[in-house]
Amino acid sequence: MATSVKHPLDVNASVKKVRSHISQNEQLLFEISSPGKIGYQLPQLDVPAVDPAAVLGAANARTEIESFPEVSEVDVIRHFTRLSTWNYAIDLGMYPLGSCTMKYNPRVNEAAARVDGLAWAHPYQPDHLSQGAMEVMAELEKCLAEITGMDAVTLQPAAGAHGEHTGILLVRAYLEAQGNPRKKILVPDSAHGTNPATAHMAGYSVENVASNDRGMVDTETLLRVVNEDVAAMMVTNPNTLGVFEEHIADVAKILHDKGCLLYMDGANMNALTGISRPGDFGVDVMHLNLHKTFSTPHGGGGPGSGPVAVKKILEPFLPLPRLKREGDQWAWEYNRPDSVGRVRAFYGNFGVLVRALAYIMAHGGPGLRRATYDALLNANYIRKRMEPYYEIAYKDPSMHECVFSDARQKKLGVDTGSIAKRLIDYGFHPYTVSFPLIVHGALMIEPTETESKREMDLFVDAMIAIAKEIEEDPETVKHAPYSTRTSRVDEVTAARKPIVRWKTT
Amino acid sequence: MATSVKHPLDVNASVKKVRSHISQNEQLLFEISSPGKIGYQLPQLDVPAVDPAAVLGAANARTEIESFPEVSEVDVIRHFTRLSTWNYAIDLGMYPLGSCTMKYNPRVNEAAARVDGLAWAHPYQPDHLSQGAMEVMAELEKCLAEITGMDAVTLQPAAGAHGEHTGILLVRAYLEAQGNPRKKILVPDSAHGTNPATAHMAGYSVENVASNDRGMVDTETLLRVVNEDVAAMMVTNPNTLGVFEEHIADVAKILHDKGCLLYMDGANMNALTGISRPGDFGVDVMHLNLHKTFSTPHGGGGPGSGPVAVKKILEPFLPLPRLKREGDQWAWEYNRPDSVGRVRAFYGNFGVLVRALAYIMAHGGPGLRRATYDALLNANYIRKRMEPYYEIAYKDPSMHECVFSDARQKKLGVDTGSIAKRLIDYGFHPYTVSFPLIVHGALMIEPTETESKREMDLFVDAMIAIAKEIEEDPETVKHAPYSTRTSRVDEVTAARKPIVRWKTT
Amino acid sequence: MLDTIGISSVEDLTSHLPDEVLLHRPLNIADGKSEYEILDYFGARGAENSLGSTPARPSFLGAGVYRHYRPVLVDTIVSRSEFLTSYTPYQAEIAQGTLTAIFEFQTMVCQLTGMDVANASMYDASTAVPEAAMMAMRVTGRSHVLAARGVHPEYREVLHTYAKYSGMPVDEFGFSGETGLIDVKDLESKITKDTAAVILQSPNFFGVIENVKQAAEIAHANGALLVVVFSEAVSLGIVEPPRDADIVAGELQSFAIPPSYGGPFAGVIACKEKFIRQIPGRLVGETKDDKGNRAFCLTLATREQHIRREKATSNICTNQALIALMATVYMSVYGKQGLRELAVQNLSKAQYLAGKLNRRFTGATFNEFVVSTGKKSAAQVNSELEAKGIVGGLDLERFYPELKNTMLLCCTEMSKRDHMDQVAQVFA
Amino acid sequence: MLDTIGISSVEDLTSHLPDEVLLHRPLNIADGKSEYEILDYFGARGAENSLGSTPARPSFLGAGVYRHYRPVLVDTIVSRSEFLTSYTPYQAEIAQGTLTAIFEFQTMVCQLTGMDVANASMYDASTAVPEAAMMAMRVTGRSHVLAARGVHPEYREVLHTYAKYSGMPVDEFGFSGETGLIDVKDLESKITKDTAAVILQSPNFFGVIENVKQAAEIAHANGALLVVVFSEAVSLGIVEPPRDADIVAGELQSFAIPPSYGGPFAGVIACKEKFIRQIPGRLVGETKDDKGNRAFCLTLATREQHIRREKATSNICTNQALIALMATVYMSVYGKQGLRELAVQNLSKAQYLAGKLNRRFTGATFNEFVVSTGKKSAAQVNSELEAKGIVGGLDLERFYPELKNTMLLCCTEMSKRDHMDQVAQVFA
Ligand SMILES: Cc1ncc(COP(=O)(O)O)c(C=O)c1O
Ligand SMILES: Cc1ncc(COP(=O)(O)O)c(C=O)c1O
Repeated sequence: MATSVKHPLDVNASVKKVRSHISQNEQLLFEISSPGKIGYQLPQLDVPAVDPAAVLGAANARTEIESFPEVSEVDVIRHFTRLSTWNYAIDLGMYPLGSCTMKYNPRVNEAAARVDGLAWAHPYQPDHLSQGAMEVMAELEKCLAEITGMDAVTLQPAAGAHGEHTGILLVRAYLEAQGNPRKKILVPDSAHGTNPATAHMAGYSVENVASNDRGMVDTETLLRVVNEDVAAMMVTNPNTLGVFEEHIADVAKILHDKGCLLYMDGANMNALTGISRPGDFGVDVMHLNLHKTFSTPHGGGGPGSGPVAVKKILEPFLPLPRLKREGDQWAWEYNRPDSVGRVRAFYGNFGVLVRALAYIMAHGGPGLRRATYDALLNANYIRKRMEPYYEIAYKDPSMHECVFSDARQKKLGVDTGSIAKRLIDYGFHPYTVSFPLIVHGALMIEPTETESKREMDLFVDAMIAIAKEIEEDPETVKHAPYSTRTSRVDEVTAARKPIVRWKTT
Repeated sequence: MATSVKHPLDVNASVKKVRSHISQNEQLLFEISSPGKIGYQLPQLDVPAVDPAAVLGAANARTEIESFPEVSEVDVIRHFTRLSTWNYAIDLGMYPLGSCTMKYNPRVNEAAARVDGLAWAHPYQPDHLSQGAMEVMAELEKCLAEITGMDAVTLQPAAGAHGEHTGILLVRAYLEAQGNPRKKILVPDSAHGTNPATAHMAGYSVENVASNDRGMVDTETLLRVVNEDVAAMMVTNPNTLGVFEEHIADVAKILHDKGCLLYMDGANMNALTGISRPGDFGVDVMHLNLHKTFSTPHGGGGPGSGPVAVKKILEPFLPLPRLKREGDQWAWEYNRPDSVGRVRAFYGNFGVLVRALAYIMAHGGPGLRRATYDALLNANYIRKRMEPYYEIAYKDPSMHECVFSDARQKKLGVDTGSIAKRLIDYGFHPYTVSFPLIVHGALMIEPTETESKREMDLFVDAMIAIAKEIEEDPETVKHAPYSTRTSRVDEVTAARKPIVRWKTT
Repeated sequence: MLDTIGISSVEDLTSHLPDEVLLHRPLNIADGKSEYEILDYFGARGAENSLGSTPARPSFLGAGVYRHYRPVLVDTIVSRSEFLTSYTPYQAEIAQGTLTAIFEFQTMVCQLTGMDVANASMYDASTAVPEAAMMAMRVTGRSHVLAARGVHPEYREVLHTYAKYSGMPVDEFGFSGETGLIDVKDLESKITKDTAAVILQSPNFFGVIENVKQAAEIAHANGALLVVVFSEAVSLGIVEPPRDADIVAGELQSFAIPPSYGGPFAGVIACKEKFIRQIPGRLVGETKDDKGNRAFCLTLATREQHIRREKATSNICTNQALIALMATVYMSVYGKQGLRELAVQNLSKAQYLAGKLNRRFTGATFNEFVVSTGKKSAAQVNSELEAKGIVGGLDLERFYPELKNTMLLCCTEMSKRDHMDQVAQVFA
Repeated sequence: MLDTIGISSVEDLTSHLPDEVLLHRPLNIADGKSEYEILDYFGARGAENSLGSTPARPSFLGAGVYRHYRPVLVDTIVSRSEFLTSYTPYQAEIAQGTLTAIFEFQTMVCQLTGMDVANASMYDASTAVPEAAMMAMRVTGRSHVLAARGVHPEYREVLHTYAKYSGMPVDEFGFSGETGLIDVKDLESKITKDTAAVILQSPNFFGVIENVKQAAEIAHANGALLVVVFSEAVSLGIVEPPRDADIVAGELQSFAIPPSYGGPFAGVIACKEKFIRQIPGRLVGETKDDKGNRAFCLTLATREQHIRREKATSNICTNQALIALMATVYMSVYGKQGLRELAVQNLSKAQYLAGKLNRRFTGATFNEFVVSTGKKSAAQVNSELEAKGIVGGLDLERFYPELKNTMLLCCTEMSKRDHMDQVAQVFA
């Protein structure tokens, strides 16, 4: 096998982005562990050392942590440094995952979050010793309310899905206060999986609403399905096709006429910030993903933050505690009888909030608007250059991302998944594969505003080269990638008999 | 060519350390530069902006920095992050460069050096506002005096060679004060190039002294060449073969009898710390390389620090200023009439001194001694395992490093340089090539104490595999490396017509 | 680029939007600031959180957020671009670094807790608790949940919020006013055939170590699952893990994660092998690549929202990956021997201070304990400490009206003897 | 391992050493400390350097060490293991990252200074000056050196130290008490046919911008080389570079290198093409690998000590590579437009403060200037400022006895207006 390894260089000359280089191997920590090795040193104990068994009682005292690693400090730094070199990252290149808004994460935000007085602030420190942290949160709430055009914001949710859950709980509490929580949540078939999952967690049944032939919410269909059983509709705008819901105001009106609320999934606010405000087109409640629109790093899957912004009518129900001003001091308000209660301990992912506020300060109002237009420009540039080679899923103008289908390539036996893997050989992280579900074999591409024309041109050149390869030699594309230290990974076997932890053999 | 690229995996199966992986390409900053792009933002100017031409005068005012780069913040972080991935580093694996003491650089030292009050201390801040920085220097001077067994230490020199220069100037000032600076410095033929270069810079002529058949200073020869023209002898101990100069005390005596001083190049103190002190075996003056023995990072070539330790007789001549205690405060003493003067502005590479002191504090006295023995253990383990396959240059016991020659491999047409390049394919940084000069085709190997047996075994296995390859297929070895993004670099052409800067084409 | 697209200005890209949705004024947010101004601003905010808010300043607050020393390696590693700026590892071939680290994380969490399976992280313990409860509902087909009042009050608040609207009645059972352990009688009186899960925390909110074995027997005898919660992960260095639990829901903040005014932290859910298909959140599994090399990938995705939508085990998507990596590095640095020695230091410090004060409960504790403040109110003690530049403990009356004039104190390896002595003086 | 070597204990590895060279007692250095204790110690030392010693605390000291804002990207990049923990790039195939960055450094230094060639760095400017002088000796075959008193006093001290013992007589020439520029008459009177180099600094130690062109004419007319020194690299953003110099010796500390009580900094030597083979220090050159790809490597090593030994152009080996990388990142972040704007801000701030004070010299200045302290002594002014929490300027009498009651003040983009106003008040 090894000898037959194809390197993209050998396959064709159109790979301009990468060459192959040595990459260090590394075993698991448990495999490099050896008894007695240590990588730490503790301070001299300045009090008498006690005997655990004596203090805790024999039954409570643990004898050892079975097969826990034993390694040196050098082992640790080499282990994780080597591992890190096996990853792709924004700092290495374009990361065009649609819906994920993988923009550059400014490093100054990391420095801000590490300021001692913020990083070491304890959530139970008395308010008068926490004014700095509270001021930061108040300032961010103000900025997010202005950006969304909503009346109040809670920063407690830890991520987008958590924000969705919080938002739907608010809807429920509000309707309950009206006397009837209602039964179901309408969710477009183009929606992200977290939307229906959230509705279910909040005790609602989910009714999927088919999009129209332009991939948008169909007001006709909506009029047909909306009724007094409907608590709310969860709409993503721009939707997951990257298209602005042109009738969003009508959608709001139709819902409001039936006493339903409009929830907006704000994952795509990178297309609207500074240009259009959900609060101005009828949205009652929405969440934001600070780890998307506001550039806090994804960190390999998290942490994030999913603030929820609401109209006045929902404010009484927001999670507690709430920030309130008492004289010249900030204080935490717990006495809020109508609140849905807490959705998380303490006040939210504060460290992420600091980064988001730093991002907003760095851009300022005008800068945020400019960034949005740059995001739109980049997405439309890529769409335009790719259209001759790939099938655009829906013809309407794109906002911050564009969605193609693999229709043409499928005819030659290659699907979006393999195109994505082949893209890796060309030195890029793949786009989002097979989402949204309403597009068969979707290629969902979001460059964000922080990509340069140079990088995007290399990306499009790669996509075009792959389209050509598919015509000449589809087999090569089907078994990509070839140039990575790990070739195509067998996910089926992984799921068939799951091995989710290392065990002593 | 591309298709014929050999990967070590294809060549033989004994490469256990690395696989090949994609590596991002990157052009020069000047090539990715585009007019008008910026990566910075300055604060709002809180005073009236002036017109440079008006203030400086037209003749003094610069119109532009011709073809200086114009890039975005994202461009910058990607540029240098991509570049970094083309480097090998200690944090990626063993770095067995003999004489360079490439040990692990503890990260806590980086944190210590970045403490605001130290990193932002201005050298002209009044002494009473600089007590913390001065205390750090005083403490380090004390530790280094104890470790070397000398009476006084200056921290001013910026690197080893700078320390040598300082040391030889001290010798000269001392002898001049005796009435005769003398003419020459004796340097063993095994010495590092900085030794003779230093002697020359200090206005001395250099007399090379041949080592004996055991690679050591030959007392017979020394007795023959030493006379009243000799100012000092520069001895490295352990010498560059990694062997302890067994007659060092006699060498000192012979020199002292003729009124000459003994200078010790302390680059190899990693073999002696806590075990043997130059001050106790007759050394009059020596330098230390904090970026070797005391683990301050090499940073791709610097910065370093080369403190000089001396016996009482030389103290009056030390560079000024000197730290002195005035009551409960530290003060800088400038009134030292016999001083050779300054060898550097301010007080030395302070940030490097902080790291070195942190290293000493972390180890403590017992820890330093243990580290030294571990360094000896590792070097001797490697020597023992390699001896069956490579010719050991000199038979005497090794201290912290061992030196082989390529004698056996040379017979098959492969020299130390090619073995080094082939080692890269096996995932290691090469050893020091062709130094010391008294060994033909030297392979100089210094593992340091921070390497694990696992890593060293992989290294030795690689060296053995290469020895076998040389017997079976020397041609393959001669043209290595194959697995790097950059193959064998043509250094000859580089020197023939030097291109040392980018130019607009 | 405009030409390629065929437009004359970027505004053309929004010309198709209905006019009424457009914002016709600039955002009311100040102009962009420089790095220097931004760091100035946050530096000033940090300075306002005066006391306690640096490693050097003494504080005896714990209560779910612990001040442990953060080894320098942790930030060194999580600051590497390849970890910091990568996305969820869906494309396994270029995410083996993150996947391998998560697999190690899952393994170490299992080793620590005595469970068979651990997920890749939850938001925090407070959200892991209701997720564990809902998991128990799915497993048992029952709907009631019984939570001990010794579980962190805010975790319970979150549990109530989640439960309220998802048809999951939650009852609470009490603790012994003498020992601080769960009130076994109360538990036995409240547990029924509808009880899906019994939830308790150990060490509990009072720092007292519960008798997990006994609780497990009661739960299992009634066909319910036992969910054990932990908030102080360092305790697992010397405290017997909850091996008899069915599900463990914990908080790893103690593992090199800064207090950061309450987040981001890293929660985790671990369980017995047989419940693996009901566990929420991401899981990394071992497999091979097509050359036969060991490889890792996200697995059992059929539990998750992006595949199963409303039928998913949870709606969680983004988790706390980078924070979990911090904990992974921390566990590697301390290792088997270090985590134990660290725990012994914590225990010794707590014993030292507790020995000088008047303890409220008799149950064995780890690094937190409740003391009665005697004649003085807790608030008064804290303000006297504040005058000495020390942040005191948590006034328990806030969460337990019956515990007037008591305070929860926490000592870690960072607590210095002279500060502890000053605390003792104020109490004296 | 002991078995493999064939010994029973590590002590056997030193059993061959003569007994009298062995240390028979433990080192008198305390036992090892933990990270926590070490950072505690240095944190405390840092706190002792109270005033001035943080970016937020005002200081008007310059004099060769400048307080400029350090973009976060700089430490982000130099902290990457691949740059921080790699050695001198002798093995080009696995050091292209460092080599490429140095090549860019050399290029940007050339663009800034108007020279053709720049080396990979020297220890600092103070050592670059004597190296430049010795370089001029080799080029001209002459031995005398003439240095302006406007060159940083400590650079001159180092020049004298190096010169004293290497047969290189150094004379100094003065400055105009009115303009602060070099005293041209004095230079003309002292320059001879033995003069290898005329050395001046611009902006000079008084902050005054010298007339390089005129000095070059005088030097060249006498067959000497002109060496121009700079200590404030930011000035090159708007001040005409010393294009007429033969050799430039400079300090890049201003480019994101922390004051750090005086080091590590990054010196550099740049020169005209024709002197390339006499330049000291490392040089990176462009070439190809054997597949024809562009590659970089260390070149012209025949100038260096490891090849030429006593005939080398210098004994320098380890240089300031990582610090030079900081400067490289800094130059990239600011770029063409930013470095200019930065310089304009520095100039504007200095003009603002200078405008309120009594300037000692009439020559044009960049961000430093000399003021007379009037009736008060400089020391008195500084102590009054210190009382306001401000670190004042440098008392020039220390280096120039004739400049009693004068002070050198520096303003950068970090100097805030209200602090400058407070300074003005104290002078008033
Ligand atoms: C459209 C959409 N909605 C919701 C989410 C869920 O957000 P989070 O991952 O922060 O929970 C995502 C994130 O992938 C998304 O793309
Ligand atoms: C034996 C020896 N002496 C002197 C030196 C010079 O030290 P530095 O590079 O710090 O100037 C070295 C460094 O390579 C060395 O190995």
